[in-house]
Amino acid sequence: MGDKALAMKGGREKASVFSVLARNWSFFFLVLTVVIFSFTGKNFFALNNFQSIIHLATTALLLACAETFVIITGGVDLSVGFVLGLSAVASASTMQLLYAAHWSAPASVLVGIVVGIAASLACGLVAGVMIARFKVPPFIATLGTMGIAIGVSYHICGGFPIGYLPPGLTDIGNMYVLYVHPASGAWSFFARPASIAANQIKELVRIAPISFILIFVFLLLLWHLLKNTRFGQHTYAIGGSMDASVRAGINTRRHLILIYVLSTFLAGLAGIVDLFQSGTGNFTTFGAQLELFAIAAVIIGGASLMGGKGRILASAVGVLLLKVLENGLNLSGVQPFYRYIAVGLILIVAVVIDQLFPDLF
Amino acid sequence: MGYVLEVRNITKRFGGLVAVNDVSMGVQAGEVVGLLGDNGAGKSTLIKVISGVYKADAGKILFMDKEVQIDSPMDALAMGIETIYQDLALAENLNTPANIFLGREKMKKALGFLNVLDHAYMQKESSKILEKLDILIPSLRNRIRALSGGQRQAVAISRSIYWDAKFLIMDEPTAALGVAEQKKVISTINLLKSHGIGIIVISHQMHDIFQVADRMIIMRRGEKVAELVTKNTNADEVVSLIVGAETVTK
Amino acid sequence: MARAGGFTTLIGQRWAMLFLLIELVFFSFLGGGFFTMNGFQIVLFYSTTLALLATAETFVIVTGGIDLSVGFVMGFASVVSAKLAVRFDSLGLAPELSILFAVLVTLAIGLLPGFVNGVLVARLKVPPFLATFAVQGITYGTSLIITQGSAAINVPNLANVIGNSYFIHLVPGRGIWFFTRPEAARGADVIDIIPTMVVVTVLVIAVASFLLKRTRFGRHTYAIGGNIDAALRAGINTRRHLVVIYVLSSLFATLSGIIYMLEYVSGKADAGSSFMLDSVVAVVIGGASLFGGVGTIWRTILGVLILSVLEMGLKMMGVQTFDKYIAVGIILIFAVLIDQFFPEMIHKED
Amino acid sequence: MKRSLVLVLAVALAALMAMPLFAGGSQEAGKKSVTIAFMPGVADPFYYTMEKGIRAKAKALGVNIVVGDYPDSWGPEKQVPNLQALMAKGGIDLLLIAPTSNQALVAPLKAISDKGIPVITVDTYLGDGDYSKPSAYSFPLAYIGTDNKLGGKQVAEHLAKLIGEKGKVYVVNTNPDASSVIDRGNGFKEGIAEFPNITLVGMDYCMDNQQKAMELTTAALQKNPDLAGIFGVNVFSAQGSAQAVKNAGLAGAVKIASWDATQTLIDALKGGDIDLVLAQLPGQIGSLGVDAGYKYLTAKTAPQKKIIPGFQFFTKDNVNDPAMQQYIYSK
Repeated sequence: MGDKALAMKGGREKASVFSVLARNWSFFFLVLTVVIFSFTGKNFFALNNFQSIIHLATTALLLACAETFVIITGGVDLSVGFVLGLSAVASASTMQLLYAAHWSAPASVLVGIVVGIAASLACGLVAGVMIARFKVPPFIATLGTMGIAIGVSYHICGGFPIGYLPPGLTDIGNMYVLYVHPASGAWSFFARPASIAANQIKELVRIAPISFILIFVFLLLLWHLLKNTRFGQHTYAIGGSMDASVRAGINTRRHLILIYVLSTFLAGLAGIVDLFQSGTGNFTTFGAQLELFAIAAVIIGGASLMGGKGRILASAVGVLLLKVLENGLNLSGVQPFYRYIAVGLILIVAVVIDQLFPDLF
Repeated sequence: MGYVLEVRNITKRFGGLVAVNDVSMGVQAGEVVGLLGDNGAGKSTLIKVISGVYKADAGKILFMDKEVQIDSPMDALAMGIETIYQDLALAENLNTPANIFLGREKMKKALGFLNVLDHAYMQKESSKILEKLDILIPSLRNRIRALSGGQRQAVAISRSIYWDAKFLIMDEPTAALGVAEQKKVISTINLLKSHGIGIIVISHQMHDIFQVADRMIIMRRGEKVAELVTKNTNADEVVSLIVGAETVTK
Repeated sequence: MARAGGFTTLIGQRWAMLFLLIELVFFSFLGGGFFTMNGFQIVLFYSTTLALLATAETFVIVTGGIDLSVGFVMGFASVVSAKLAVRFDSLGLAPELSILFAVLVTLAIGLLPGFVNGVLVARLKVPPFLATFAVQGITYGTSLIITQGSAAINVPNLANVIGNSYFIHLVPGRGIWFFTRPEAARGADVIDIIPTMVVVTVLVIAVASFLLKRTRFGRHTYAIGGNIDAALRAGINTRRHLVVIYVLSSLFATLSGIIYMLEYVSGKADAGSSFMLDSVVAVVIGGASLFGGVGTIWRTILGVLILSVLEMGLKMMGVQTFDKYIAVGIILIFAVLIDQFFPEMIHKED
Repeated sequence: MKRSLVLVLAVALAALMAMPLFAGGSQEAGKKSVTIAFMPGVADPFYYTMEKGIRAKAKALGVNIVVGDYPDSWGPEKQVPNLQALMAKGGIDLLLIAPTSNQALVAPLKAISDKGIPVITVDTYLGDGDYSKPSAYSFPLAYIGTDNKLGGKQVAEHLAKLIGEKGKVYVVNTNPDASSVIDRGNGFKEGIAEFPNITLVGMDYCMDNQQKAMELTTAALQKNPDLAGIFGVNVFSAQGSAQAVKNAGLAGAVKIASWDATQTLIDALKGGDIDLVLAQLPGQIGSLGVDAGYKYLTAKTAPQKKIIPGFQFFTKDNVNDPAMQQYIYSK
């Protein structure tokens, strides 16, 4: 064992170029796909295409962040996809109710958001307590809360997407930060310049959807949380060795509960984002497999289901890789069904690379 | 008198089974006591009582001559009673400084308001303590996974020492190590001894115990059957005590 | 051992059986039409898919792995067998032969996903969760491409005759028929007893149970799940064994897909998607550990029955559609909690 | 002790399983009025609205209604167990069902029909939907449902007018496995083919996922920035594509036709996000089903083999018309 460990250590110092490549292979792969699709995809290489890829990936990014924390601790959260739906449905129905009761739009939206997030946190709390206190395997505990989330959200919406919402949700959710009209030189923040008529909107160059701010802030926050804080350090420690963490005096129970609450918080937030982007409270459909998509992205980002490793930005790259692949294949005229195979193959490549260079990550 | 740690009349039962029966013992500062016994003799249970994993059914624990209550591993750690388990309890996915500071990370203010981990400080302190214990680890940045068994042992010891252990319990410190590494561990224990730390070593390796221990305590079926001074005894006597051929009370 | 609290320990160990019994009694009173022969047969008939997938999953979980691909391998098999049957039929083969050949070829093709899983897990040391997740995507994509997304249809009607037949048909006052339903006037009182596919499933499960319980292969499977290093040192070819385990898992899933094709006279890429998680759940309710080394086919089947009786019972009771998810979620957590508490009571005493 | 408990449990289980053999057959007694069962296709607004129509008509006629468990997704493996659970309740005189597969449902429905319970298929059908000539699937009394193909064709005609009979159009479909939406797509294709200056640039499947529909439409707009019209074949596809068009800053420039008059789509129409909504008449389909079943059971009058209620188009001009409000779906 000692010899092997020494050999690996030696390998690390020698193979630094390899290590950088292997450690960030998903990133390089992303760059490669972008280059390839720029040639094959019609209008793929365009500012607004990249903007919309990321804009539409907001919810997936949030779910992947959630899953990153959980997976680093060595767990898995199967409930995130349906917690997203629960949050969207709960907040939408609250907004609908309050708005119909003549509350002001901002007030009903605000209360709706709070209700949606609260419902999500409840799921995480239940799962977290099950896992941390009663040692229920995360797979089962979150499968349980997933069932409860499904049941409750269908109770709330009865299988109907929830409409009648306060106006302007989608305007906020899909707004851009900067609008420029090259022809007239007019520009403004957060709304089209007053001099530009609605039908001229096509001539506008719109830069940075508002979701970019959200993504940027959250990626930064979560990156900081994981990288620079005690909370993050303990998250890795728990994933590395639960035993060591307990003996080092980490309150692992509380920590795990917090992890699952954080996970469902992010899932709940994704539900709110979905509500703002789509304008209706949609429950999650069964074929969506949002949680599996998020887990896949995190793994592509180099995390291990055994726990102990994973990085927020790498998970984000994982999401973008899958989304770019989907978008690029579509714009290149490839049938949607091939996407499943492509994703499967890429996953295998990811894990085999991970296995070949286990200590480089 | 003069013990760093003393236990008096400790009894621990599991259901009908008496795992530790009325055991008393003590360890002085700068002394190494070897705890010996066959499997199931109650060694592990006794040290788990001391390190706070189990709560004794009867008896008391004195630390620095004061009676103390140890209800959890945290209590023991807070007093300066550190345990190095056979599995070392290291987070293999983290590097050396992260493990030494695990649970007690040093923070600093970044940008004047953000509380962040002070990696530089922890790295510096870690190399200091390793130097103090005369331990060489190629790169502190390497994850524990990439270290050898002896190096891991060293990290675990450094962690205890850094956090001011006054009393150290080592469970099979030399098991699963190569010969050279075993020697290194023995010399580290001797170094610790010279720093005035009280140590209990559990080991099946009779040879090692004879090398480091000042005294030996032998347990059988939950009872303390003998307490010997190392230089006054020999391996045959110890073995016969362990397997129960004769009972010596001294 | 366990003198005091012997009874609670016993309940702890046998809670699954007790729970099933409670369910049966409960639904017999409250589930409309549950407490009839037909009611029971329906429950059995619709638990065949889950039972086969859970059997597949049991082998894998006992080794400490997990197979997320079973659901889509099932769909893949249904699509492939349906397409093949149509193809052979169009070549002018007799329906019997078309279906027979389709089934045989599908069984052979169905080994493939398992083989890939096995090689990834055993040779390339890919975590089972990921390897099988990737293979899930590949099989799903392939089935979608084969069918262009829709169902594979136009299977010879003989499939339906086989898939939906019963072992015994009884017409009171007229006699008894085996396998084929007698021509009877509409509305006549034909009593159908024991669906053939249930018999097939029971046979397959019996073989699986024998394999796991009574053979050296089974012993080795537990050994690998208990401690793969120890198994390796004991001279077990763990790599080959793991490959065989995943191939076996795929085989059971393929069988399940073929049964789907026979029952529904069509193939569907996502036919098994909703059973994927349920199959793991059934194994866990049956007391297996996701860390490996524990679990038996018989207890898995108990888990399957608990789930299907619950589901069908709630449906017959007319409980609102999605409440069943809440019920299953709660029972699942309850199941694991009991499993967590009772072993602890037992272990602490030795 | 363990062994004995197992034995007791096994005996109890066996006894319980055997009892129904003796207990069977006592179900039928004491039933007077007619009972009709309804087995919906999937949990969605369309079938909930149909159930509402069924219940209203049943109340008027004094018919009992039992509704099966709504399958949580589309497919025979979901629907058939629910159907069997529904039928196991017993005491059912007639079945209204929306089969989720035109082939997989033939066998189970035939068995039900053979037991003497007549079947009427609503919304979707068995085989090719033609029960008038003898075939393996001609046993149902009738098929009652929208002519999806005709609907698709008419949507195409309306959309063509909206875009000035020239340009590119795109379809967001839901699921290649559901006959109803496939017919809509095919009808639309046929309808569009009659306009030589309009080209259909593609048809994608969003699998009933609005987010997915949004992504697909965004990509389609990226490929064809000069898209003139989009047909979203159901609620989710229409909503998703409307939002994508809006995000692309093309609201108003791209005309959107949709299917199924849910309140959300009607609101979107009022808000100018979409331009056309085809309303099927699920309530009326249900009500016609109950009516036909009731007449068959009580007066032995066989219904027509195919009953096709029409549909309504909502546009900006008539959306506030009080007479139209009855066509909006509701639970």
